[in-house]
Amino acid sequence: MVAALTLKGLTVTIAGQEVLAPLDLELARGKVLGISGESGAGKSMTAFAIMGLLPGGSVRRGQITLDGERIDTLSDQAMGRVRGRRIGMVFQEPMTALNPLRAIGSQIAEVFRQHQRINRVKAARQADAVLARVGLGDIPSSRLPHELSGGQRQRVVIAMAIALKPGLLIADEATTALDATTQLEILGLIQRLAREDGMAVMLITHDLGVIARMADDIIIMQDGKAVERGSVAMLAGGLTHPHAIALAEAASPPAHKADKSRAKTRPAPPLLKVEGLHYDWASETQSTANGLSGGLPLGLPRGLPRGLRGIDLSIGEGETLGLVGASGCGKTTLAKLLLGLYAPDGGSITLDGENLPVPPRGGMVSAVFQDPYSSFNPRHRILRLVTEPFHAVTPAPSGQHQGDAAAAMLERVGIDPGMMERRIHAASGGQRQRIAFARALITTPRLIVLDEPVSALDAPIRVRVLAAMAEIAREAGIATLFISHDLAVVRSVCPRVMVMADGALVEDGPTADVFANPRHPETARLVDAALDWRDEIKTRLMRDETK
Amino acid sequence: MSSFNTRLQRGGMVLAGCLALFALIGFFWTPYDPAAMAINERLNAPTALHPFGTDHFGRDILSMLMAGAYTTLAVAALAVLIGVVIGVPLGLAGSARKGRMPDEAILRFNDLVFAFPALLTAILITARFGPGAVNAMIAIGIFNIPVFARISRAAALPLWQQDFILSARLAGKGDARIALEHILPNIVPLLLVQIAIQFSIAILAEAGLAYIGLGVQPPQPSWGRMLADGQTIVAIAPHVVYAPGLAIVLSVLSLNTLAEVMKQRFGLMGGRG
Amino acid sequence: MLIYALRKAGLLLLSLTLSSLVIFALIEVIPGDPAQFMLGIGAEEDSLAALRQELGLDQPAPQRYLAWIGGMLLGDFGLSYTYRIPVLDVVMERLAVSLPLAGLAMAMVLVAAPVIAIIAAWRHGSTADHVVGGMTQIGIAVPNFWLAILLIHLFALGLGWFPAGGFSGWHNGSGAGLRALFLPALALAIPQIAILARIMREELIRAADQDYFRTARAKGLGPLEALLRHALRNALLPVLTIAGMQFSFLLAGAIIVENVFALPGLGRLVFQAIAQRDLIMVESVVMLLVFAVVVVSFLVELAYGLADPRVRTGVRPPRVRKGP
Amino acid sequence: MITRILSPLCLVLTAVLLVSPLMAADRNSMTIGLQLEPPHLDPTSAAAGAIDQVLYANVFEGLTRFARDGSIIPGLAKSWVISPDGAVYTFTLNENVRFHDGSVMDASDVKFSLDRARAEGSTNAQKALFAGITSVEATDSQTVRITLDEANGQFLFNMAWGDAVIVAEESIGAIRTKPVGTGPFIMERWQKGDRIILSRNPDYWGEPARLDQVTFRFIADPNAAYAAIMAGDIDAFPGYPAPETLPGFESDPRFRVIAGSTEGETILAINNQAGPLADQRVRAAIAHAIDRSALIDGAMFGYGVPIGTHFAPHHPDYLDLTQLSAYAPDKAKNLLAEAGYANGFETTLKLPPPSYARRGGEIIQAQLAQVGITARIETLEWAQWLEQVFRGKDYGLTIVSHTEPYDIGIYARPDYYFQYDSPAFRDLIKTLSATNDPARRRDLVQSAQRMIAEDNVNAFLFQLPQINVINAGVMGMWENAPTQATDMTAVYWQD
Repeated sequence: MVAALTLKGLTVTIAGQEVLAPLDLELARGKVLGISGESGAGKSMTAFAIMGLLPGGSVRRGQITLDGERIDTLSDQAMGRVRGRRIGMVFQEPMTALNPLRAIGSQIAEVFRQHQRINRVKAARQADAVLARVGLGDIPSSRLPHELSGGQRQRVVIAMAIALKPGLLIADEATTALDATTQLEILGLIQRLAREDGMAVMLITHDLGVIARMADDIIIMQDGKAVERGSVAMLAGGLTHPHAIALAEAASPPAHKADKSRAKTRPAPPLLKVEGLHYDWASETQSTANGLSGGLPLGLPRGLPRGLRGIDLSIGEGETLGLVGASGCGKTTLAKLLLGLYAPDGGSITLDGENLPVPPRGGMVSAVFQDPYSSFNPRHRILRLVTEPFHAVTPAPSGQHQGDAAAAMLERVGIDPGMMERRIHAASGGQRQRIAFARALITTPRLIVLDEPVSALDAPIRVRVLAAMAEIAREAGIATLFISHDLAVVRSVCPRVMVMADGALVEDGPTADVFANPRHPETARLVDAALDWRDEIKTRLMRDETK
Repeated sequence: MSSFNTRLQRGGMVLAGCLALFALIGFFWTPYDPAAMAINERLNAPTALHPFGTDHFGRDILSMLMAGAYTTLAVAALAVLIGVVIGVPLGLAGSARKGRMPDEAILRFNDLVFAFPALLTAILITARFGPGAVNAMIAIGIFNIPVFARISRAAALPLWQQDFILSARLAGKGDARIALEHILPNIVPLLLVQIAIQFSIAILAEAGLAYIGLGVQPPQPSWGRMLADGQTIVAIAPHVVYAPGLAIVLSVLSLNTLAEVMKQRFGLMGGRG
Repeated sequence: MLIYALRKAGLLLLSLTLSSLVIFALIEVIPGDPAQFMLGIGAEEDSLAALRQELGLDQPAPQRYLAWIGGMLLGDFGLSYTYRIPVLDVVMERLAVSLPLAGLAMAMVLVAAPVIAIIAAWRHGSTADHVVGGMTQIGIAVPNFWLAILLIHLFALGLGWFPAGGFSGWHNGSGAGLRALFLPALALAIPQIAILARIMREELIRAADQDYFRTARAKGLGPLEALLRHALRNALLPVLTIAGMQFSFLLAGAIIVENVFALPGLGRLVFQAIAQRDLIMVESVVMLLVFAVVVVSFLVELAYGLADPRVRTGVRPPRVRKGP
Repeated sequence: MITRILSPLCLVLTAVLLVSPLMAADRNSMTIGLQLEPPHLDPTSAAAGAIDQVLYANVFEGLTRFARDGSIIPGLAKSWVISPDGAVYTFTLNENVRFHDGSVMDASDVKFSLDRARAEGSTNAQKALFAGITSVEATDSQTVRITLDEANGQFLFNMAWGDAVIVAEESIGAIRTKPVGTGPFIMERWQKGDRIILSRNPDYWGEPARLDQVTFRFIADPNAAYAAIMAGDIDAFPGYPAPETLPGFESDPRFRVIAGSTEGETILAINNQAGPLADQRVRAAIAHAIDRSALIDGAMFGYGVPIGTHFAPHHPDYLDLTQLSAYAPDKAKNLLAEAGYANGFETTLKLPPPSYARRGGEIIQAQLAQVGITARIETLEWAQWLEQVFRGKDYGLTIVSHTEPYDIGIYARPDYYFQYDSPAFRDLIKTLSATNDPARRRDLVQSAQRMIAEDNVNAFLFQLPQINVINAGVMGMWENAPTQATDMTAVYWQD
């Protein structure tokens, strides 16, 4: 049987620089190939090279054979007849992959109109059929993308990709932007469609959990080279390349070892007490107007929780508390309330027995936010960025003192103090989050809120940064609230965890207990949806064995 | 970027530099007194003595062009300055309080100024205060206020959503301080581009005002006045308008090129790369 | 959608009231006595007084403001000081020139600018793009009265295709009218075409950088097809705003072009009325212009709401954010 | 690619060209260009000369009228008798005169017109013309007797002004848009902002007009005027505003350029009460600092007759006094030093909109600078000029053309904007107006001319020319402008 896709010596150079080293691969129909690696490893470049959609100025060499036919020699116009008909592609961002101004039905119908000479009505009918196939049978095809949830939009994108039953489907980080539950559904959909149509699937993702669940074969890439390739089973102990091993280790860090001594001293004096906290989304839209927040999370289905209601919690001195929940459940809103960035609509927040000031002052509570790129004013030097919290301290320490403190703090988080005079663009993502942490620490706060501090980082860096943060906070005796949607990460640093669902706290307890024996259905859903490659591989191998 | 573009841009920048130099020299020295008339020498075609010829009063066009460069560029520069100094704070204030009172008020004010045709505003101002360089500046400047208010508001809005603003708030900083320390420096590139564009528009506006007899008063020369004075003479002595016309077109071109260059340097362009 | 429209309409009313106050105040402070202007230097004192009384200029300002506003609400804009006929009649006559002129210019802009922009964006970075870029730069850089004079010399004096100026009215048939308006409309349109084409080109290139454009290409659409079907409409949204502003500019900002072509348009009417201190005329025309501008921008916003469904529901278009 | 852009434009272009009718040259009609459009069409209630330029002698007529050469000839009155004391005028009207609406023009219409103009609350811009009238009686349908409070040698002249034309009571209500007169042309249509069309009055009482239709087009912009004539859109442009472009017409056989005279004495008016300017020597210095020929060359491109006093050079009583204020910068400096301003002084030079003032102002500024006087130019609109200069007397120098005919009498008004206060001159003018004997009047008016020149009340510059650019085939146009009129009665196309 002819392979659906064969690459021979595929290379891409941009401005004389090789971004993709010679790559060979073969992908048979009905098979799933997983390609993984850190950002910039050349995963997406491979996909675009196959599609012939590389950015201007790049040069592609090597052979690409689709169902036995060379397509690397085709003109762009001829490639147009291949794209969408013989290769379907699904992109990462369901939010932006659809034209916001056109009804979903017409965007799907466009595929039929483009490749088959059929009229509008017929194309619309076919589009409806495809929508039904991807599980959107009850969604009118006149809907506009913004009226759909993220998962629904991704189904529309998939519908466009498989509309003409192509032999090859390329999914480039197709589920990365979705929350865990939705991710599972979409993966299931892709699996079903591939099986039904006998498609070959090229699954590009940084998430080894997804690969372990879906792929038959894997390729792990680093710096444009395939450093590891083989059957998916090799994840279970068969990896040889050190980078691949590190990647795999980092993707599934060991659970936090709740040491007995700490557990005993657990009834530490409560530092932060929250009682009966209420907050309405309506007030958040106001705050948004005030420039305080990033606004409503996008792409959520309608029927959002009304807000936060009846939140009670306490954090002890020096305690590390985890907070998990599906996206949009109110985690970040709670964080902003605890930081004093929003004023609660009801209930109280006390720090050391005193009401938390709104807006914040005094530098008692600090934070590290998710996005390392928007967390720093690109125009300021790192010294100025790190010492900014001193503004809240009265009397303000001298410039000399501030500089010394910044140097010491940077040193402590593992950044060369020599960087102080540079601007933030000189720092990598991991360094930025370290610097953000240094900034959060510099006024020696009582509580640090870490809102998804590492989720934007690649797995190996994620683990290192996380470990450093946890270590320093513990040494300094600073309480931390660690917010994440990634259960593995929470498991690795937090002895205690709280689960949030629809604006309420539904579970609170030692991390291991909560995850092992979920009492609330939401917790169970979170735990089920979390894809840990170790578990996945274990399950698959067991299944194979039972077969 | 293609070498064609690069060459074009380099040309534009060199041109802009030359014009600035021209104006600077004209401020200190001109070959002749730009106001000295010699009626019997009027409308002479270009000669070695008068490289651009003489105008309808026999004045040396080169000297007037040099002295006029200073006037025209100064009027344009100050008109833009008025727009920046008043417009940017308004825009920042609006962005800090998006959708609420000051923002709405500023938006309405913007609409109002935009609704007045620019030239009418200028005519009304000169009808009230009399024509002159200063009033021309103000008239052009007023129209620049909403332009800068609008662009700084639009550029500032997404910045207020950035996480570093949250950090600044955590440090106890208020809106005004954040606007000054965090928002303003980040919209400077965009403002610079707009300044170049508005500058070129102001040069054209000066010419427009001069055409209807407002603006700089004699004997002070300006490009716009030279062009307007020469418009009916063009049929018998076209050389009187070549120099000022070319000066205006070239300076506008070079400023627009400068804006393009800055746009690309600052990564404000749409498009790949 | 209804609430959206109502809210906008409320703001519109507020803007208009505010504008009327500002306009009246601005024009009141202009020095110069309309009566003296009309009767000239030979006039006797008692003739001046009689004329002032006839024009109602002896009334205090607040009273005149209220009378003006009250009249306007009833559709009566008062009597022109100089022409001594209802302001509205004069304005209507001028609109018969200004509206078609602005319309014709706008039509030229709306036809030419997108074509130029699409060519430039499609062949982004090519020689065609550079040529278009250079031409649009020059279109912006030439002072408009020069452009107008140039067009007259070329098409009226040189080729004799069009009259050199003037407007004999529509009663001679629309052909003669259009012929008289063609050159002025072109003079008005050229810089606007240049501006709009540049902006639209950038918007198109920006839209072509969006993920959904890539999706369209992945569906098998060619670059031009994808541009037309997926970038054009999206790029049109910002262009709509600018086109709206341009229309108001074309309606009132044509003073210079009207002068050069000796056209009896609205712009020149105001210009003359200011010189003649026909204050009520100035006030009313400026008010009408403001009204037109506000209404046009209101319509543009409504159109925005229709064209972009996200605006109605208040959900902002998402910003592109690159993940890992 | 260029064709792709241009093709839609070309399409529109050809479409426009196809539908446009071809304009054939019509020998029975003519298009006249004028710089200013009348604000309305009532010559008896506005100062605007533009009204007379269209209507005087074409649509409206008075008892007397200005002839082509400036003399006063019979109009609607075919004859008159002056009482021996010079205070009672008895006019006999022409018979069979009808207004354009068909009604008969008779003595009652004359009485109505004059009473209306002189009534209290009248808004006539030249009410002074009627100041001496004590009564107007219609003794019969063809006879009008007008009684004055004293003899007035100027009365027939006054009655010739456009402000004294005869109107009918029945049609007065609509006069501003639908003027109904007795003239050889009937007002046909007014395309506001662009043109007024007159058509021949077939029932005219006198010699009828030769053209069927006359179109007046109003073109303020000098460039547009140039283009319109060059393109053949306009057959004649009396009072052409751009002398600098005349060489283009002079060298073109299609056109004739005729420089006639107007009644406009163009003067550098001096505020006789303002600081240094109150000193006669300073004013004399200013006069001697001005090089009239350079001024006329520079501002008027050579068109314009220098004057040395406030009197029209084409008038038989004119006295050439230009030598009294000949160009002599050294003398000017000496005079200044004598007056105590050896280092000069600073004053304002306020300029109204016409190009003679704006251009002339720049030249005078430069010439005054030569003798050490700094004149700061301020350009004003007419409304501002009237308010600041004319009424407010807030100025040092200004340039303006006094276009009223025979207006030397303004120097007898101490509150006039020059603020020239000379009892001797006032007596002179008083005697003049009470005198009817032509020889005596000549002596008196020449003394008056000499007196203001010797007192250097103002610096007298030049007589404003009437520049006419006329199609070579147009015959019978007035060359001079004794009043602001464009009498089209005798105009025709030469074959």
